[in-house]
Amino acid sequence: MRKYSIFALAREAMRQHKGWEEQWGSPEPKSSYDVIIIGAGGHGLGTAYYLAKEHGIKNIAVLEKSWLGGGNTGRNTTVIRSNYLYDESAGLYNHALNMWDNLSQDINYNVMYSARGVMMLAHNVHDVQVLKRHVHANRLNGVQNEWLSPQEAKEFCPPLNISKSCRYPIMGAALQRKGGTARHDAVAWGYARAASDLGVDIIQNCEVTGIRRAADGSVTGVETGKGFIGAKKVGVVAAGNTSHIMQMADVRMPLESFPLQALVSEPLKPIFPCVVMSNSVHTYISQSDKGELVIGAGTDQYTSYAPNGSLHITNHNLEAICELFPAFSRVKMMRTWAGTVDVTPDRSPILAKTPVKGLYVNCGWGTGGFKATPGSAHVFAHTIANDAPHKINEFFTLERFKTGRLVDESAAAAVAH
Amino acid sequence: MLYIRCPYCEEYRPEIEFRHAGEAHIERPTNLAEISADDMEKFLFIRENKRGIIFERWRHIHGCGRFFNCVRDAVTDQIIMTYKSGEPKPSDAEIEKAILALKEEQA
Amino acid sequence: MSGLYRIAGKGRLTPAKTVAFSFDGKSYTGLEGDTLASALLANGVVLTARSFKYHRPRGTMTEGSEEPNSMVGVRRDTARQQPNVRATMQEIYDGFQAVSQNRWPSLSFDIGSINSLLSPLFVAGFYYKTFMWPRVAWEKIYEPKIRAAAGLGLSPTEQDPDHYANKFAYADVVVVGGGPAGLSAALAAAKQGVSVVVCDENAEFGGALLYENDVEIDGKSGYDWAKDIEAQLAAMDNVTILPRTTAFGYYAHNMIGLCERITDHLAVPDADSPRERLWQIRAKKVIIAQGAIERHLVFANNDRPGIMMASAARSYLNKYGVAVGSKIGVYTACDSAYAAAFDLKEAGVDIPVIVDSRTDVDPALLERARELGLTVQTGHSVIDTTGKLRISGIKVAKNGQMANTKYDVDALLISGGWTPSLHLYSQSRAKPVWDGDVKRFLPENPVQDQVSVGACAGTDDLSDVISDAQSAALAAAKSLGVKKPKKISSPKKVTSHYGHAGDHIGSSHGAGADDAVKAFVDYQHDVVANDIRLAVREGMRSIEHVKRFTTTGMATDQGKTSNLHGLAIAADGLGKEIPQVGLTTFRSPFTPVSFGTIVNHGAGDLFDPVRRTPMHDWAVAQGAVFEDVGQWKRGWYFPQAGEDMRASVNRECKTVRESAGVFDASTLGKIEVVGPDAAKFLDIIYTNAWSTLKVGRCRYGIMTHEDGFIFDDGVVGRLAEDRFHVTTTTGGAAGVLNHMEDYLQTEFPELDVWLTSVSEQWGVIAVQGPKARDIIAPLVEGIDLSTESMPHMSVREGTICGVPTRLFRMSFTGEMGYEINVPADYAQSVLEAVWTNAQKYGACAYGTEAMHVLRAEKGYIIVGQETDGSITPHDAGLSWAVSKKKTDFVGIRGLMRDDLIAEGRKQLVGLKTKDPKIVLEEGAQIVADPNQPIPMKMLGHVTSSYWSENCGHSIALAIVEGGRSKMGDALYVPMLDRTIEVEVVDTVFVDQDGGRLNG
Amino acid sequence: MANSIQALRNLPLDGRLAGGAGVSITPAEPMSRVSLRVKDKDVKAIGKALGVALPSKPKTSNMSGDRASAGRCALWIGPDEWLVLDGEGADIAGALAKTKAVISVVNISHRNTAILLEGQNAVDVLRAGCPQNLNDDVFPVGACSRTILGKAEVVIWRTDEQSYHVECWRSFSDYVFKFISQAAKGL
Ligand SMILES: Cc1cc2nc3c(=O)[nH]c(=O)nc-3n(C[C@H](O)[C@H](O)[C@H](O)COP(=O)(O)OP(=O)(O)OC[C@H]3O[C@@H](n4cnc5c(N)ncnc54)[C@H](O)[C@@H]3O)c2cc1C
Ligand SMILES: NC(=O)c1ccc[n+]([C@@H]2O[C@H](COP(=O)([O-])OP(=O)(O)OC[C@H]3O[C@@H](n4cnc5c(N)ncnc54)[C@H](O)[C@@H]3O)[C@@H](O)[C@H]2O)c1
Ligand SMILES: Cc1cc2nc3c(=O)[nH]c(=O)nc-3n(C[C@H](O)[C@H](O)[C@H](O)COP(=O)(O)O)c2cc1C
Ligand SMILES: [Zn+2]
Repeated sequence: MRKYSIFALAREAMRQHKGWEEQWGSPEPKSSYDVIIIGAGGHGLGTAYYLAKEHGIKNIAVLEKSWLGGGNTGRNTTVIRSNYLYDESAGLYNHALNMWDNLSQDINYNVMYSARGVMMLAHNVHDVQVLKRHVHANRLNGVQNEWLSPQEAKEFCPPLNISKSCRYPIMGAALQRKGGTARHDAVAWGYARAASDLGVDIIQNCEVTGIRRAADGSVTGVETGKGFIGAKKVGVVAAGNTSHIMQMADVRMPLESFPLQALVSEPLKPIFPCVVMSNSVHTYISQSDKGELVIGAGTDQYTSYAPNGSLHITNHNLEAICELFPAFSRVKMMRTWAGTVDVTPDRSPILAKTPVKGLYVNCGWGTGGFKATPGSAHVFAHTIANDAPHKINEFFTLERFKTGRLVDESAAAAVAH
Repeated sequence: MLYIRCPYCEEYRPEIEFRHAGEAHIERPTNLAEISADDMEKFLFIRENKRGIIFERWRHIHGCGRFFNCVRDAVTDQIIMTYKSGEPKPSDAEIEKAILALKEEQA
Repeated sequence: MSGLYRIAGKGRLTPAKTVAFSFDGKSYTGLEGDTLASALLANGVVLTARSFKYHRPRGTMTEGSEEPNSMVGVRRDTARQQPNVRATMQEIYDGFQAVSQNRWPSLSFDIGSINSLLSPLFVAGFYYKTFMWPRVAWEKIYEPKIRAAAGLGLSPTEQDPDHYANKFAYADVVVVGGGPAGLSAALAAAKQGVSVVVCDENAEFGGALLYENDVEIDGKSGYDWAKDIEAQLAAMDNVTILPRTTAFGYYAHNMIGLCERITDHLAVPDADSPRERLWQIRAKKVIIAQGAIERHLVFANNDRPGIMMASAARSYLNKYGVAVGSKIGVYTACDSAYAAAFDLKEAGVDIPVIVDSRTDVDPALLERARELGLTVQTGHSVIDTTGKLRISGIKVAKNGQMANTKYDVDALLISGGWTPSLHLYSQSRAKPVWDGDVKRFLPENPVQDQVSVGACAGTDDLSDVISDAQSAALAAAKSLGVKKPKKISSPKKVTSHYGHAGDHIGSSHGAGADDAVKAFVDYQHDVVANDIRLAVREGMRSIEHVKRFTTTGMATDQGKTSNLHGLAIAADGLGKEIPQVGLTTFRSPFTPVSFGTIVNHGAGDLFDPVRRTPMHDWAVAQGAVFEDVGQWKRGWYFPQAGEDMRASVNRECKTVRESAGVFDASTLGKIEVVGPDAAKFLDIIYTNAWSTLKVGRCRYGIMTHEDGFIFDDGVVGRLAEDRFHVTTTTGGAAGVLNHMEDYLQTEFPELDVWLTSVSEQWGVIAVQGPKARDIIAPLVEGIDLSTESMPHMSVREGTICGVPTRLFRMSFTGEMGYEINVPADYAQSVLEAVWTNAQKYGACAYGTEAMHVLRAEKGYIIVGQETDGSITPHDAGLSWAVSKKKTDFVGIRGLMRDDLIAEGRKQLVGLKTKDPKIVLEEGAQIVADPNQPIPMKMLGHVTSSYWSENCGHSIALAIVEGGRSKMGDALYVPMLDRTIEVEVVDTVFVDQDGGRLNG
Repeated sequence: MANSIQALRNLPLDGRLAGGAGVSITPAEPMSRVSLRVKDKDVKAIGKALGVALPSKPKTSNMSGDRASAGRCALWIGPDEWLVLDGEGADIAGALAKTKAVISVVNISHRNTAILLEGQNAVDVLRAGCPQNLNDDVFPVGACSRTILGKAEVVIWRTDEQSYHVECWRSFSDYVFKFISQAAKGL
């Protein structure tokens, strides 16, 4: 694979960029693989990459029913942070955060990770208690997170309205400076290119329609739109569609799929320096490198696989934005869209073996899995390769729903994303 | 905003009058205290989450206040029928009939 | 004079009605009815903008909402600054001011255009390939640079002074678009008596007929015919006509979102008038008549100011009387451009050449061109253009050859044919269908109650457009139950001279894969044909990848004029047919919509209801500082002169224990549970038992979900065998009622019991402290307040100050106390009477903070503070409140799950700091060994922590692993700057044996 | 011990007034109100005892007098739920004290308060925040429904061609009044 660099770019500029290779191949599926990953989102592609790179497995396919990166990886608001409360989550998300640092260099693809800081606002005494609990727990877990007074918050993010007269005045904020954003598409493309380079077959437009199992129950391969493909191991990394796929192996999941919306404004000159999230007022916002305000909303209340979302959800979301940033009332929304997110009862992911031999699942990231992409892919690859979890993901099992040993970030009144 | 027929109000009403209440027809065991860990997990957490026709509960919370059930296509969001809580789960045939009727209505 | 390029006798504006406006600080004169674009063109101002990436000089391309280039900032005053306004849609008024965007220092001299020189580097997706080395440079240099270059317009920075409105509406038929199709459909439907809403995004109805001068319908000009229909519609009661109203979204279950622009075109808007109104219309039938959008042609340097769509130029001439140049070339692949050339020629404008890339052109057109003395070059293409800030010439070559002829022009009209607008059709989740014969995607498979008519449905012939629209309306009326539809007469004679045949999709001659030229596909985002080819070469085989890699179609125009070209070039690169590659997804909004409009009434005061208790004014009079608890305003503390929060709270806490305090507890949720099975029902809902509770007594109860975790608590009083008064937490009120209704309606419908929220029926005055009885006694009638008759945890009905009361003897402070429930409207008055008595005993008013301290001194939990959704009653030390006898209650099985009965769970304990003066921080974490390395093993956290004036030391509650077995142990709370040693103690700090409760 | 202090009533919207073109907005006088729950079989008898028949068709109401403020009114809220109002402030529960039927009567006279809208544009003011269909054919005179207005739950009752009675909970009345007042501006 040709290395990407400013020199390569300059060289290509002189010949009208005719020399670039395909970033990833488009092979026909082989008859069988050592590992098949279902779902070419960031987590799936990353899993394939680490399986090939760190576990020496060369015979891997990623099957994608549509175009790679077109699932939630391609529709998320790209907030990256790791200041989760519980040890288990902090470990997982911080593993990811540390990986973001060098991801561009590792995969030789600029994913534009931007550590511009993620600030979470407290609007009442309860918010203060909860966010401070996070700040303290994070510090002792080695996760960066600090407490800001309203004035400090305003300095960090000048558009913020810290007047006492607003409906829910800002009483402080928790700031993770290393939090930020990344270019979501580039994450999928970069992993695809790097995986492809290591020999991984990425097969798009190839929907998995069945999971074939041997008499002993173990996985032998998958049925697809392109016929049967054999596999020793299958990793399901299909976000909103996980229940549907696991059902093919008779595994029923503690998941529900909801439409989750986002929108972008028209592009504006730089006005918003960081990421701001508010749990009480229900919104979050950042400004992309192209200039649009990228704004995330909540889910619709009902389960659905239609990635659309309703106008009243947009309304609720923008109310919050205009309350926090009244000047944005005259800014216009340019495009809205939605994804289908898979939500577990405790809002924590499942990264685990399943009761079916050879079948692994990585799901339940709900409204906030983009930030975890490198970490999740990394430990999931470990889990598949070793048929045992990495220390970092050993809590994120399916069994926890039986024992009640939940990692309940939402119950701890944490925020999404 | 969906438009949902409340079987008690006998009328379509806008979604924001309603509160979604999860999957329908998950029975609460009468001997709840005695069920196995597996069954408890199923009862609490395991959901169909089907990519297709689903059964769900709604409450007309800002209307008549009643809980009721709804059959919806989770891919198109089309509502196929709603019925009062306590009424039996409609059969496949009944659902098919309802879908046909809706198609005719639109044509 | 309203501009040199205004042609006398042309257009429909009134020459006498001039308006003064400015652009980039320079003053101009325009006419009433002008858009900014038409007024600038009339004044010969062609350069209006700079492109996004390369800062290329750009001018107006279109005459409508699809405009990709002419985006300006509009300013009414310092707060009313509007970025990214389409000059083509903005009407001007006297005093109107606009500025150009994305340029520095000026539009004609823009430093940013240096990017254009670097464009060989700045190809699609270049940033993914570079800026990675050295690693720190990304954060320090590259990223800040990239970010600084972002954006088009300037964000407003002041609070928006305007307000916005909303309307929920229900209509039988909603018609989107007011061209001949929309107007015909609306009238035909309206005549059947059904309710009709018809909207058009433009200021005037008429659509294409506003500029198609060649149309005649039953002897009237197309324009007059349209005006006539509009007048008929306006006169009908069942019709709502909405000009300047964009249908921006088509949502589930036939809901359409409209944005009505009410004041942006007015010089002096009515102060009361909303700026814009959101309409959320539920339609029984939607008739989409969006029309079609003209495409440009993709050739080298096709973006110079002065290049525009042929139909736009025709529009500027026929609507506004403006010639878009004085020497205008035409380059087309479509018949309709000829009409523009002919109209301009007839108006006296020089048309040096018409270049038609087709070889096979309608002879009638060529004949007419000859009559007018025009040169037509068929089988030729424009392969390049010249000019800096305005086009100055074109190079015309025979197709397939590069040898060319130059023509001097100051404008170039282009047309690559027409794209039916499928935006709303697609938003309704229907799939466009490719028709290979006409090379169009068409709206053939509606999935909601919807039909498309007119140009957006691919109907070309105007009389077909009208009759199709009428039949669609009749069919709609029929399906709405109109039994005997009224006959609608179709026009007898419809003539229009120029059709819309002919098209070119994809790059044109001279802009092929091997041509190193800038042939723009997406103007606003500076995407050229070669960017798309590059994307394909790099393995982007899905059109969705091509879109995201090149950003084509992702600008504010969402690719209205360009998407099909992008698709065709990609398809060509992939060696596939257009339908195999397919369109990207159309999404709402059709054109950008202000946040304010979406928010409408939900701004400012109405963002969220502020709930105040019936005694709020009393608290204000007592100098309360309030805190937000959910939507409620609650008195937080009541400082007296010179007191800060801490001093105030200390005094309040002390006074309550020494004398008494008065507290507004009205926000607590209250539910009246009535019916013979009431106790049975509560037995299910709470973990503890209720059947055993005697009438006149009350009890504290805990509620869990089925998972066994605490979700609410409160005191319940039994008023009669069949009547309970349940209280909930303030925040939990709605959730608890919903939870109870759920169980009652769906799990235990056989029980005879009903639930009614009475949270707001009763104002609640808590009087707590040793003097509580003395304070209230003089006011109470019909209740014996003695402890023998009315002990702790009892409830009585009687009167206070002559009004009915439900009087609870209970305590959340550990003192003897009462909660006086009175009908809300009386609460303030009763409280004033209580307060008058209270003062005699030196009692105080206390707020939520003192309440929190007092209850913590007693070890009482607050749900949501000591608990967080992962705490069982056992964890919270409330095992006594979990019945061991009941065979069922909500949570019974959940509580038995492995992890919930495991050893080492976190448990509620008290903490005392070694240094009694230190008040721990709530949320602080607790460890056994403060010297261990990070990550540390955390045992739990501080849930509540206060200075206790009554104890003379700080107190805290905490959730700690195995806490109850650690009594007396030393633990540590590591803070940023120090480590605090604490001792694990019992949760009760004051009055361990509870003697004070009995007074 | 007896006392001579007699508590006074403070109405939540006392003294408020608003309006716009074609609509006047006023707080209603206090009324007595109960939330009444009755099983199917007892509906007739309870209606008799009340002096106003309990409507059994969804979204309908009955009045004993000719005006809402005059007599007793019963509004269908749910299949076993009625909002009973008495414009004269009479004791509604008292009328039902003797019934043998298993019912629930809960006094909510102070929980709710009402705002009256009057005029040709009254319905358009409501449309600014009420997502329900208020068109004449589906919401005729006499129609009533619990629904939403902006962010508050309300009961809307059409008492005349151009008159609407809007009930809400006491603490939401400030919000509802402000909402209605703003919506009445620049219709
Ligand atoms: C609007 C929105 C905003 C969000 N904001 C944030 C945020 O700010 N920060 C954050 O951290 N997270 C955010 N998230 C969540 C985040 O996007 C996801 O958690 C994450 O991208 C999931 O990645 P994935 O690779 O697991 O799934 P996906 O990217 O969804 O990939 C799953 C893939 O599986 C494929 N697939 C499904 N079924 C099949 C089948 N049968 N056969 C073959 N392939 C199949 C799908 O087509 C898809 O490409 C947001 C999500 C949304 C929708
Ligand atoms: N067949 C073609 O390809 C073609 C091309 C160009 C013009 N025409 C001409 O168009 C006419 C056909 O009539 P028609 O009524 O179908 O089209 P039209 O273009 O006359 O009218 C469509 C109208 O809908 C408006 N509109 C589009 N989207 C909207 C939205 N989201 N919200 C509000 N308004 C919106 C447009 O601004 C326009 O005024 C004929 O006069 C015909 O000559 C046809
Ligand atoms: C962070 C982010 C930024 C985006 N910016 C833009 C944008 O500038 N312009 C645009 O048209 N769409 C933008 N989109 C939305 C995409 O066009 C698209 O709607 C989204 O990927 C979902 O795909 P779909 O609409 O094709 O279903 C953005 C999406 C994301 C996640
Ligand atoms: Zn109902």
